[in-house]
Amino acid sequence: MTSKLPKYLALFSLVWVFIISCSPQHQQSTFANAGPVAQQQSNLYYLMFWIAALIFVLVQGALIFALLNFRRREKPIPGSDFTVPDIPPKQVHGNTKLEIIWTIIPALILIVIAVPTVQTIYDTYQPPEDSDPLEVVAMGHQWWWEFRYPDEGIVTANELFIPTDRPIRITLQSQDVIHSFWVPQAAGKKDTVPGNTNVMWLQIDEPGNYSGQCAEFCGVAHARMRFRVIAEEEADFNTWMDAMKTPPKMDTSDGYGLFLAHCSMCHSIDSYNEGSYEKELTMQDERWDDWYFNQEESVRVSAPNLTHLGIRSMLAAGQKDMTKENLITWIKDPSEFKQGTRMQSVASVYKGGPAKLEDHEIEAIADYLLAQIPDGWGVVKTGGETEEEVEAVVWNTPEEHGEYLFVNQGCAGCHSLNEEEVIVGPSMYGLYDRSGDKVPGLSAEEYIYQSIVYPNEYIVEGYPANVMPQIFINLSEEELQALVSYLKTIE
Amino acid sequence: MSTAIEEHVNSTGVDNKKLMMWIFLGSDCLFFGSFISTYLVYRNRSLAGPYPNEILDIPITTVSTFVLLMSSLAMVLAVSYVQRGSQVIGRYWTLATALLGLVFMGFQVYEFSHFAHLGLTPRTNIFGSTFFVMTGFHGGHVTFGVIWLVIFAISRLAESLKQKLLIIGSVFSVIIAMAGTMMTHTLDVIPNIPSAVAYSVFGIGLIGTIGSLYLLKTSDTQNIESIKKEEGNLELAGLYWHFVDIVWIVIFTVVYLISANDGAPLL
Amino acid sequence: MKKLFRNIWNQFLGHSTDGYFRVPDTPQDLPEPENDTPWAGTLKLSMEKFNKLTRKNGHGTPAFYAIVGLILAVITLVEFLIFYVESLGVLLIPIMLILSLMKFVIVVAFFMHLRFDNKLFTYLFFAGFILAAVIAVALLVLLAIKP
Amino acid sequence: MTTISYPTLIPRPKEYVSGVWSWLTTVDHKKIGTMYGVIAFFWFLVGGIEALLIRIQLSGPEGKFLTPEVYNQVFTMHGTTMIFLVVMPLSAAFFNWMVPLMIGARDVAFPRLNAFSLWAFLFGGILLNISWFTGEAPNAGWFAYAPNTEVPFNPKNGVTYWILGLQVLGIASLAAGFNFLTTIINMRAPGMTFMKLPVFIWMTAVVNVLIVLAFPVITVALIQLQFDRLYGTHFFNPVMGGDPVMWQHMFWLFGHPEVYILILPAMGIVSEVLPTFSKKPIFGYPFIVFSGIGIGFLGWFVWSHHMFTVGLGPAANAAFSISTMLIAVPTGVKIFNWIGTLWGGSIRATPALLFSIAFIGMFVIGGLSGVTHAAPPSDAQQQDTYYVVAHFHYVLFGGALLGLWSGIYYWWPKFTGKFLNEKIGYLHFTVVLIGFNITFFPMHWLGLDGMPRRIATYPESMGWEVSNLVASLGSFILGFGVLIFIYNVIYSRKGPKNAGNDPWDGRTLEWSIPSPPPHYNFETIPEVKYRDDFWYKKYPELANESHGGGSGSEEDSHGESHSEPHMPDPSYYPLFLGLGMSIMIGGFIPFTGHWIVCGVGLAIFIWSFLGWCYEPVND
Repeated sequence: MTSKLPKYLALFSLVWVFIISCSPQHQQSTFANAGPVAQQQSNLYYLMFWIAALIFVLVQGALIFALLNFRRREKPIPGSDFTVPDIPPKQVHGNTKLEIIWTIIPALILIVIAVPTVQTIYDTYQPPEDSDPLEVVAMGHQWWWEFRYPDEGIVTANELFIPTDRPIRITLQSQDVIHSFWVPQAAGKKDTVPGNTNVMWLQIDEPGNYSGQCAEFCGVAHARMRFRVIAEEEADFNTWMDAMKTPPKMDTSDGYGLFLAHCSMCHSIDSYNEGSYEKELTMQDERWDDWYFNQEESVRVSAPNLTHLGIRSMLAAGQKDMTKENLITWIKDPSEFKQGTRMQSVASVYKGGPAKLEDHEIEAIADYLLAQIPDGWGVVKTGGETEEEVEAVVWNTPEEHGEYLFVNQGCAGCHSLNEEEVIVGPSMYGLYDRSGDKVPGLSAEEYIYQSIVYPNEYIVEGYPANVMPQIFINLSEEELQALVSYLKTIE
Repeated sequence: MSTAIEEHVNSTGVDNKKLMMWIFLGSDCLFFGSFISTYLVYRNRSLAGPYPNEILDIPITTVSTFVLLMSSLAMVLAVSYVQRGSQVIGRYWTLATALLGLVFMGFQVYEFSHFAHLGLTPRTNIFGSTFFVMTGFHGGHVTFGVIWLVIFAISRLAESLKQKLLIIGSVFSVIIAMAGTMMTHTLDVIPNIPSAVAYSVFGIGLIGTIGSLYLLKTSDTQNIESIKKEEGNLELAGLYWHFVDIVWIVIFTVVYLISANDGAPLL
Repeated sequence: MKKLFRNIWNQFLGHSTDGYFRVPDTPQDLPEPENDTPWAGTLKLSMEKFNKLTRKNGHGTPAFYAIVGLILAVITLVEFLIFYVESLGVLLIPIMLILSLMKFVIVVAFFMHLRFDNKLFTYLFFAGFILAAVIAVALLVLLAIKP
Repeated sequence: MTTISYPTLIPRPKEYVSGVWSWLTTVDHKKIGTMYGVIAFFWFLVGGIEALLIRIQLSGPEGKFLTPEVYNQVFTMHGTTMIFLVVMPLSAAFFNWMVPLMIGARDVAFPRLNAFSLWAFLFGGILLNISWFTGEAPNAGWFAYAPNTEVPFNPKNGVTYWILGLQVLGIASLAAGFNFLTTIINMRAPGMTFMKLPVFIWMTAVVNVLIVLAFPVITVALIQLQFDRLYGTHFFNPVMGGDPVMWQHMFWLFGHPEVYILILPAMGIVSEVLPTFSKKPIFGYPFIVFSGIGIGFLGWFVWSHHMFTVGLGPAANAAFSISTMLIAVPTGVKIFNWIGTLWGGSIRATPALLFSIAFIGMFVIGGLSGVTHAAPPSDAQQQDTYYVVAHFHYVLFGGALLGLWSGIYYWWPKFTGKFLNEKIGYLHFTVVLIGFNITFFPMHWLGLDGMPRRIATYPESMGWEVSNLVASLGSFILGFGVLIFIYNVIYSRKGPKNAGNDPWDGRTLEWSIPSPPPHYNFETIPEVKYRDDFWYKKYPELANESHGGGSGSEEDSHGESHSEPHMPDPSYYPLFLGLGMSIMIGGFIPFTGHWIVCGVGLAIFIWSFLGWCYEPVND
């Protein structure tokens, strides 16, 4: 009796565990299929599952039956004092017919599985031929996702907007390590392998949010590398696409300057302009090269595009909801949400620790980022903040205007006004005196103007290229002239 | 006194050591097979020059291949003579094998240094990585074989301890000089290896100690049993040496004859 | 038909009937060459020569090894010359592979005595060699195909 | 015999040393086997603690118990430890103990080489685990996918420790592989042809063929990764044209045969335990043997099923899918034959038998879930999720480890002359089986519910909390089960010698000699006439209905010398050769002054190499 109790216990706990586990389906369940690819994959799974369940029952049944039925019994013979002696049973060595049968039957079962398997491999490999798939490029980065729409010229990060009922062909790439793109409800995963380009496709039939996650171990923050697929009706999707190409309201708040000074080396924020798609691709490559080949000193690394951040729903690669509080926490110390980010270890404003910024500065940046919404997009709640009155500022001279711009456009974040002091870029001290003979054929004014608008045309010796943001071309001509005339006065 | 267990129970009639040698060679096939597979897979994938067609020199390598083939011939003759009882002739052939092996190594040292001079090192491109590591490990096998064979050869050829030390010393100084040249020319571009000097010191230590102490031992144990054992061991050394030779046959074909015309990849 | 192939196979590889790779001790042990094949006489003649050159206990004479060495040298020379024939094009690779495989087999069979030794060694060694070759081919196929 | 004068530089131990030195210098396969077992069990506890750390971290959402960095180190070391330092050496312990005893030999073919592989295994494990104390434990998974292991992404020395530790362990495994293959091929008792070998010996042979052929591949891959990390080559660096997929191919070319290296010994043990306790010969011996060989052979052609999501293309995926499914056929044959062995037998349910039955049951679950990810489309949803974790724990814990435990209960009387307590054994079995299923069964569901592997934490809203908590509780039950086993060992050690030579009414040669066996095993080498020869010597009347041989030995019976068997003398040098080699290889790790460490290791290596050369010819 004692030896039977454990078996019942074991059986009972198995059943209990099974019941406990099979709770309702969740947001990353591979059974809550939202599209044809996932559907085919789980159909194949169901087929195998039921066959396996049958085999399981048969084999375990035979095993338990054999164990219970052929026990060695030294039981008394009824009506006598003798027990059944322990004699060796019939010595059976094998049965060739039986062997052949149980070799062939599994083989047949496997054929039953193999045929639909191969079919499904080919079916789920390419989108249907008569369809018109949307082309998307998904790039895995440590530890966030970049999504590109090459046909539309849109770059975004961590949130993939797609239309419903239309196949999406996803080209998978990576620069750093191997990641794996996985939206369980839509399709099985596929890896992004550096140096190799993979292609997969998926389709979602119902509008909604679908969560996805990197499935290949990729380093410290692997668990934090999530993303979201937002499926919308075709019309809504088109609205979104148009919005991505619409600039936000002009913003010259403090946050703008701080952003330019501390964040813009890695994060683009202006990918609504014409030609910005190609620019972003080159910039991203340059940032990557800068970090990869120069890890000791680099202050740049590939980073998510923050254009229209205000309309995103999630923060830090799907970690938190996009609220002002979360955004402030995130900017202040990224390791609160995600340990090991490249942002924190590389960018000069962190260098491994919390941000070297005042609280009000962080708040200003957060405000600025949350205000990045396409003009005309629905009002976004930014944590109850009311719009601030912008004081009209009047400048008496272009120099004064220039001084204001120098501080508020972020120039002061990198360029000091004192002799010999280098923040990131060269000091502006005595700029005018040394500008005249830098580039032959350019006067001092022309040279300064060019350096603001096209900073890579001439790089001062000892400073890296591609560090200064190329966004000041968006300033008005008047503002540029004001800046130039202000810079001339620094002596 | 009945001793060696293997002499009593022996299911297949072959010597345990020889059996293990063959298992080892089967295993080593996979070792070099993996290197060669890597090389083949990475053919035409270098993103920067120099490419094989700018670097590889077929005539010279054909000569060195020929040298290694002939060393194999010498080896088989050595084993053959020793097994017929001609100890001394056998040892001469063994020494010849080792010397041909040294010549082959000389070619490799020249090749490595020359390539480094032309700008190809393990760090230059993927061709450099695969080429140097694969041929380097083959060269390591050759070096080990040469040491093994020289010790065999002089255990009979030289009469006095002095002579033995002289021969072994001169052979090993050649090896050390070669290794030193190789290090200074190709491998000292590798940052983590401090200098050729450290390697030479290691080399002298290793070889000198093994050599001299082994000699002391063999001069003590010249009896029938040890001769028998040496015969067996020479056969093992022979198998090993031929294996190194056939690996080179494959490497020569794959790296030189087949891919010597590879240029920049067509992208 | 099957029997014919087996006979040719046995003659070619010198199998004796007990399945060992062993050169027959005396020419009488050789199966009689079939008269209706044109190469039968040649085969017999060459086997006699071969047996003269190799001794009974499976060790070749120095002369035999020298001939094998010469053959190896000649193949190497041929390879060297073929390399410079530019018109070969793609054919270069299979030709080179075949030639070097010949060298490989000759060294293994005669220098390493595999032909005369216990067939166990042949199995052990070629298990490794064939597996390595299969892996090389498989990797080439897998990494060359880019879907 | 000539006497050899030894230089004082290289001493030899006296013929009969005692105490610690008798263990350190031993070349006796039984002592070596015991040490393999003890050391591997120590690592099992280490790996088990690592597993518990993982389960504590994952017991609830947003776990803060470990930082992500430490979590990565823990799961990497858990995998590496369990595979290379636990299951492989535990199998090696059985190889060491049982191979000579079961084939009727006095020792393995190369006793000193055997000792060397033990010490290399020990020091390799230590080298790997030193990384904990330098704070740089390997953190890239036991699969170490490039380029995550390349310097730009992993600048600390952790991966270098991993590479070099595995190289040492690889050398240990290769040495053991050469040794056991030679032993099995060449040292069988007279009359014991291959088809009369016990199934366990057959599986040992297959495993060692796999070791001998698979380890060179990983050795090369590790060399290449090491050159990438330390010397700036570009084998797996995509920026310079290297291909990370090549690493995966090379790793799994080794890694998949490795899986069979782990499971086949347990299958061999089960094939010995079942016939003994059902008093019947193994059902379909040739089919069991050939399906074992078939599994080993097919194991070479399925490696890419670990890479279905890498993007090999539909054709390659289909081909590898089918070759993977093929493996289910020989595996199924084995399982049916085991049931056939039980069928109609006279079964005695000792703990050993129960563990074997549990092995079959759990292995079937693992095998069936294996078939579901042999199909690439379904695998695309399961790859790198907890479903796979559940699968391979059912195979490696429910399979390999339960099988090995079965072997421990089965052969413990032979090892020590004492039984392991049967009642405690039942308790151990029950707790382990329940704990195991509570831990790993929910993981099937977790994986299908979308939880990826190797994540250090997960958010609250995913619905994975309950299953994870259950799994974590189960892991502690499992841990408690292991403690029961330790108690059983201690308890039984204190008890009397209560097991005779043949306590289970055994079938194979090891039961014909005293327990524990004398150091020379067999006074006279037995002559073998039948498969399960000892059984038919005990019950000659049963031999008539047997067809397990019986046609008499084809080989000549060797003349047997009846003098006192002389066994090889103990030696210091296997120990110091292993030590020197490990220090030398460890010296490649780039810490300050590492070349000095390397040099010291080299000096020890040379000295012990010479000492080895001086060992007498005839041992």
